[in-house]
Amino acid sequence: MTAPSALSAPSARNAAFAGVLQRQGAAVVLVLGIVVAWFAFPRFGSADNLRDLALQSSFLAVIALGMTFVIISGGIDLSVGSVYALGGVLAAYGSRYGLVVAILLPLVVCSLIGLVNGLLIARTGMAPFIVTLASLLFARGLLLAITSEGSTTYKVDGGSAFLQLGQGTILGIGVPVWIALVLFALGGVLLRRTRFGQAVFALGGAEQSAVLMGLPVARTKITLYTLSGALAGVAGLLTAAYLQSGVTVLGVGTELDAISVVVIGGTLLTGGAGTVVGTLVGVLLRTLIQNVINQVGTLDSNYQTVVSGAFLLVVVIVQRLLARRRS
Amino acid sequence: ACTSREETPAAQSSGSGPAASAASTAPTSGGCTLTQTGYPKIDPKTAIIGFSQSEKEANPFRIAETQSIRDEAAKLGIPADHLLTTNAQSDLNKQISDIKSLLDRGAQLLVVAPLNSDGLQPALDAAKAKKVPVVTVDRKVTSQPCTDYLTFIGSDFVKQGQRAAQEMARVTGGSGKVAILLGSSGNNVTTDRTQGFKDELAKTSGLSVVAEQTGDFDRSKGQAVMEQLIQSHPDLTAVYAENDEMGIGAVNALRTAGKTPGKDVKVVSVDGTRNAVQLIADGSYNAVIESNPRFGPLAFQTLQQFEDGQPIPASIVISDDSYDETNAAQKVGNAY
Amino acid sequence: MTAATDVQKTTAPVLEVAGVTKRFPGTLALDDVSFALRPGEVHALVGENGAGKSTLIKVLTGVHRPDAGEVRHLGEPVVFRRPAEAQRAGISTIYQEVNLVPLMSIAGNVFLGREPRTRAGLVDWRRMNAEARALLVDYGITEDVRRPLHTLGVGAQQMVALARAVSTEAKVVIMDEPTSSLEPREVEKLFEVLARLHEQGIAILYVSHRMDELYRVCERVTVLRDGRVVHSGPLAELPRLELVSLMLGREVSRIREEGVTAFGEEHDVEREPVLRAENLRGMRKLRDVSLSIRPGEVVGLAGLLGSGRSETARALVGAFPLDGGTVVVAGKPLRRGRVAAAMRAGVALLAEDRKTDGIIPNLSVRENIALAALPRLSPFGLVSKSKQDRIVRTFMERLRIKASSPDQKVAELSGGNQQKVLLARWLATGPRVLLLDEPTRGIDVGAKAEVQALIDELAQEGLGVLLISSELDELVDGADRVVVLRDGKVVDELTGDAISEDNVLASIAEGGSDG
Amino acid sequence: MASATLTAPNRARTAAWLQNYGVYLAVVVLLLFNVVFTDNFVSAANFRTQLVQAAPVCIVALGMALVIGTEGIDLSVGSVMSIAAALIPLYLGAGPFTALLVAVLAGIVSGLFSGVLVAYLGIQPIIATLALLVGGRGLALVIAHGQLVQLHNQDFLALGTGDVLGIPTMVLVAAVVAVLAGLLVQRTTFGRQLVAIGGNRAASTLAGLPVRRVLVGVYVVSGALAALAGVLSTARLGASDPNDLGLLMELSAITAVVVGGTPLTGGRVRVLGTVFGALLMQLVHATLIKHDLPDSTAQMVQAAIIVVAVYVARERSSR
Ligand SMILES: Nc1ncnc2c1ncn2[C@@H]1O[C@H](COP(=O)(O)OP(=O)(O)OP(=O)(O)O)[C@@H](O)[C@H]1O
Ligand SMILES: Nc1ncnc2c1ncn2[C@@H]1O[C@H](COP(=O)(O)OP(=O)(O)OP(=O)(O)O)[C@@H](O)[C@H]1O
Ligand SMILES: [Mg+2]
Ligand SMILES: [Mg+2]
Repeated sequence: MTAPSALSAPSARNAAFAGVLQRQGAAVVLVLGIVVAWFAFPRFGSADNLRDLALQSSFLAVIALGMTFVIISGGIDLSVGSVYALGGVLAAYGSRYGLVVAILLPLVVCSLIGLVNGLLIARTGMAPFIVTLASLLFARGLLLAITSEGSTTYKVDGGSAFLQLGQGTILGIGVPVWIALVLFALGGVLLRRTRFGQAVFALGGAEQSAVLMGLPVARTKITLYTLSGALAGVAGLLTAAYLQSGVTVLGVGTELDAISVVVIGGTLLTGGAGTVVGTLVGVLLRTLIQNVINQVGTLDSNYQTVVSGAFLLVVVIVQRLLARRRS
Repeated sequence: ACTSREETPAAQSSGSGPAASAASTAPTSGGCTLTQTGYPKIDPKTAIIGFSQSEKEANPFRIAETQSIRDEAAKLGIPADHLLTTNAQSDLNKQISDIKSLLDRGAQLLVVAPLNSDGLQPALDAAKAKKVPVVTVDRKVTSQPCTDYLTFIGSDFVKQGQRAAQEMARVTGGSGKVAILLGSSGNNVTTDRTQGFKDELAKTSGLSVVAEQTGDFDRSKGQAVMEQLIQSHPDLTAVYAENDEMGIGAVNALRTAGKTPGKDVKVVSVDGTRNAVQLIADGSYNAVIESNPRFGPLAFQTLQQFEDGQPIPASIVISDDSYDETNAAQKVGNAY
Repeated sequence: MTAATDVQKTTAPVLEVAGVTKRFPGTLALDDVSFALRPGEVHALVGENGAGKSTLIKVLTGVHRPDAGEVRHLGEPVVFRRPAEAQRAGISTIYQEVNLVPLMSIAGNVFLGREPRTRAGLVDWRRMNAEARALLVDYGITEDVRRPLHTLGVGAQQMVALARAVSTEAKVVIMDEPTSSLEPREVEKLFEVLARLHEQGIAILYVSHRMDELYRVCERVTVLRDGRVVHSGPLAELPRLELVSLMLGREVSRIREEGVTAFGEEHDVEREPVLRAENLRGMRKLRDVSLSIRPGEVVGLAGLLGSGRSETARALVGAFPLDGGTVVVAGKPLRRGRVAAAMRAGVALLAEDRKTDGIIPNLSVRENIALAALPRLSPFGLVSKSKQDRIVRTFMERLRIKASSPDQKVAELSGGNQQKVLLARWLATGPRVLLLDEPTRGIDVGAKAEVQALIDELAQEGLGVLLISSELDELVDGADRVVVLRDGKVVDELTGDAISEDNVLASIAEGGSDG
Repeated sequence: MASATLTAPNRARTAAWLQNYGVYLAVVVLLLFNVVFTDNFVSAANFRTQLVQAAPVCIVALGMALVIGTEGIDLSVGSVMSIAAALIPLYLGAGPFTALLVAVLAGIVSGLFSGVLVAYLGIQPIIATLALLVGGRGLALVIAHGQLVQLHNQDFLALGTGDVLGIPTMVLVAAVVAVLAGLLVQRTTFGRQLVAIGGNRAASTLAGLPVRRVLVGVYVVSGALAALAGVLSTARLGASDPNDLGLLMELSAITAVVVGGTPLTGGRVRVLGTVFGALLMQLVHATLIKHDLPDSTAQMVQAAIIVVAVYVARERSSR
């Protein structure tokens, strides 16, 4: 075995390097982008703007965190946009019964939707894409039902402690940002340092093997989707606290945003590899692009989506080429 | 296509356009003044003005709205680089960050077309913190006027619904079966236009609503839904569409089904786009209640008045015209 | 292996099935099977491809649920609903196809699902890596355990799977063809492990098609044929020929003497090479490979696992990226990196891993056979059903492919029959050169002899054949010439009488007379 | 246990039958339901409406089915429809045929774009086509200056509203596309190869199949069909409406394909199933509207129907 290992050492290092590049590619782009924006736009580097970027990123970040887990496991969750909106409405509705209800109600309901997703996916073998597509519809329908077809918007009382979750600041930085950071830290530990996390990787890498290796595949899947639902609910409740109301028009297309930031962050859509830090980078990149478009300020609104689409493409292509060159 | 876009503002900026008139519902107690807010005095003509649009400029209303703001700014001699614009692409969170970034880039006066009545509070708070007055146009926000924002300029959507119902009663002669093509679910405009319409329609006992289905403010969905309704309610005599696009879709559907829109089945909608008004003139449509998008002149006028120290009412209702068979042919030039 | 033999007879079975029947759409895979595994014994489970061995194992471990009959563990009836439950009951299994997670680290694979944890309940990577390293040394794996598993060779992966299975403190270890992708040295390692387990009184169920192995390590044998148990008893008392006869259900007299392959005499090879490869280099796996294949010649390719045999074969058909070198077929150089071009030139590769690189699992036997020849069977791009059927029928008969019909999904066939389907796919393209990468791996003795005879026959018909096999006797018997690879370089070439197991082994080890 | 084993094969057979024929059964059941419970359902005009409305989804779904057969997905179809719509008024001056040709050409180019990203750069289909989903509609609006354009060319409008031998042109086109798709999948090398590639891409590469070419071809077909659907819908609408045309079409099409029994894991394409999947979703829509259910209920009912339909049609692993 000495000869092969002599052969293999550099190739392993190469593979690792490619992996790093693929993941850190987005980080490199992010840093470059920030540097360019810093010099090109005098207002970009202001503390206010940066604080704002962080705050704006935090909601999508929380949703994308759940999506990261799901995608690493080889699945996908299209329901997060609707569940996010539903979570917001439920939080605003619950806030009239106090802080605890405002937090628990969306958490419980959104987790339940995730749980049902997970059960259907794990126990019946239906494709995650289609199951969560159905619950995208379901959650939106439920939202409309509890707001009498969207005509009622529940408001959060001005004095409610619940508002602090969205509008409060700690050390000058918004509470949602802190919450997102804590969740990401926990998510990182969960993914890298627990058996559950290892099972998630195994599931995405080779599901059949995971079954034969005796992993609790069904339980892991159910937990995953529940987690994703719950995190979308958390994002929803933070948003409700931030906006002081349960806005009904929220979250349309958010699932696609979440998927693209996860992928930009270097998580393989085929599953089996990925990091939560990458996702964070992906979210920040997206926010950066939006901010830069605003700073430029002269872009026709129709061009803006063209630019976003092109940007997504460029990042993915660059990642791909880097990974290929190195392997 | 390009010419129609330029025609419209020209027609109204001549002064005789419908936007110039405003029936203000000023509270008797005088309204909001500069001293009351404690904001610094700024000259709108030299100030940096931010405009936050909510949706892509991809429908007549939004196109006319943005254009009206730009034209008025140009007319007042405000340099182009003093008018900052953003577009939230129908994403509420983005609109908040848009407004904050406008503030960050030094906007001293803000005109905002809110995506939603609720949920802009953080952006308004940010403006308040920087002592920047905010005028919201076209959609009222549910925050406090004068403290959270300066004033609202726009239509009363409930009223539009009521006026549509009155038109409906008129064109149907007070009896018949009505279908409603609703706007997008969850949207306040939909809610208000439905509520106003239904409440008012209830006063006419001969009219009953037999179906209300969403057409998402979209012509093709309006058409598809209408086609279904024509089949399942052959006795349908009227349609109320919550925007012109769905109304035009309904006209398409009626034509395909071999019915004569405007005669067999009456069509009433809200908006005032050129295509719909033209249909009235052609006899295939019955009435359109205008929802006036030309906020530019009023918005700048209001800001000027505010900076001049005059009291500003909590809401300024822009006057909405209406089009029917009697005036459509002459007024089609006013439509956007 | 004698330490435990005296214990075993007296004790009750640790794992047992009684009257188990398992039906798949179109096949009765197990038919009223009863069988017992006693503590401490090494029990061979043998039978032809498709006899039901893997199915029985899957029933034992909760992958499949039987349609009738029951599984007993320590005398008690049990229903394992999932492999996890069987594992918890102390039954550890190495399935036929390597079932690990390729993107995950080696250590991660060994400890997946039972990672050592710190006091805080978090995965203790440092301990895990250290333990994995210590554990794997015993299996001859000295690579960095933090590397992704897929960077290991198939054989090494199999060893990892073995290490994983054995390290779970199981009472029963089931191995479904563990040696099929191991090289001789690794097989020895495996036997050492087996002996150790045996000493610890662990029961072992062992499936293999290799007779030598069975007689070396097993005490008892159960023979399955067409889903039924046809014999069960001590192995030593059973002559090899008889065992083969039981498996195949044919008279002893009709079965060739065991140990000799079905290859015939050497072939007549004097003509110009049909394929000539010069100085192939690429991806650090191939450093300098030159070889030629003449029509009607069987060229053996020998080497250790990881020496670059598979890469060479892949490079010849353009499926392995090359940095340099040329492949010339019938006088014309091939365009690099184009499998289709190689195929048109008449070079066909039967890939090593039939699951990932061979079968299209959801398509029928018919379509799998016709796949590569499709353009030829389809004037104007329209598939001609009749032409397709003719070809398919011909090859199903010629290769004796056992399927309920040409329309059966290929995934439902046994491993050996899948292999024959793939062989048929290539023969249907009418190739000039056939590259066979481990063509008899995982194939039962009967089918193996058939495949070998077929290779012989094809060579006689003028086909050039490149044969890669880890079974030296197959290589020695079958090849007219043996090219030996080491570290991606051709180090020796043996012809004529020089081809013997000893010489090949010497070449592999020392780099040959001239190297 | 004993009774379970007795009924097991029976249940398995029923399940297998449902898996293959469930979507047809569902369409029949829903039709019967409507015949009994929906007023004015049984009329030629009504069936005509349902078929006409289902036609564009059906056309797009057929292209989508091919893409899904290769284990891919095409999220860009809605945006491609909108690009097609945006181009029509620009070329209608040169005649309806030219406009149609240009629009379909644009669809082909879009498909080529996605296909090259997927096949040659190895970018995952969902992301490659997501980029076009995001950017494509913007592009269409840029082309159209964000404007809806009323169309007046009668020949062109006839594509959407006209008849051929009493059959609406749109339905006829959809039927022809379905037949061609069926032939393509069952009877051509291209079709068999695409299924093989979806079934096992590595093996197909080693079997010498022109994998990349087939993949590009599949996205091109999907793009062209989406553009065709965009043209037909535009003709029916009487206006080019790039802002709204084809919104969420990708989800409707995918739903139709999956409800029709084509697994998202590739390796299989069910053409007739896809057609019936589109019909089923159309009927569900119609039923909900005709019974005047509010949007909230309608969305939840649709969700339930999708889950049930896919549950029945799912690939079962025997164990
Ligand atoms: N999942 C399945 N679906 C349908 N048929 C199956 C399935 N698994 C196995 N079979 C069939 O059951 C029979 C027994 O297969 P099994 O894999 O147990 O054979 P085996 O003895 O392990 O053969 P080999 O030596 O080739 O591995 C075969 O005819 C096979 O086609
Ligand atoms: N030094 C090495 N370290 C890790 N993996 C290796 C090394 N060399 C080869 N491999 C992997 O081992 C597998 C088999 O190697 P290769 O094909 O080169 O050997 P081979 O001689 O064909 O062996 P086999 O008989 O298993 O086919 C390949 O998948 C290759 O990626
Ligand atoms: Mg087997
Ligand atoms: Mg090999």
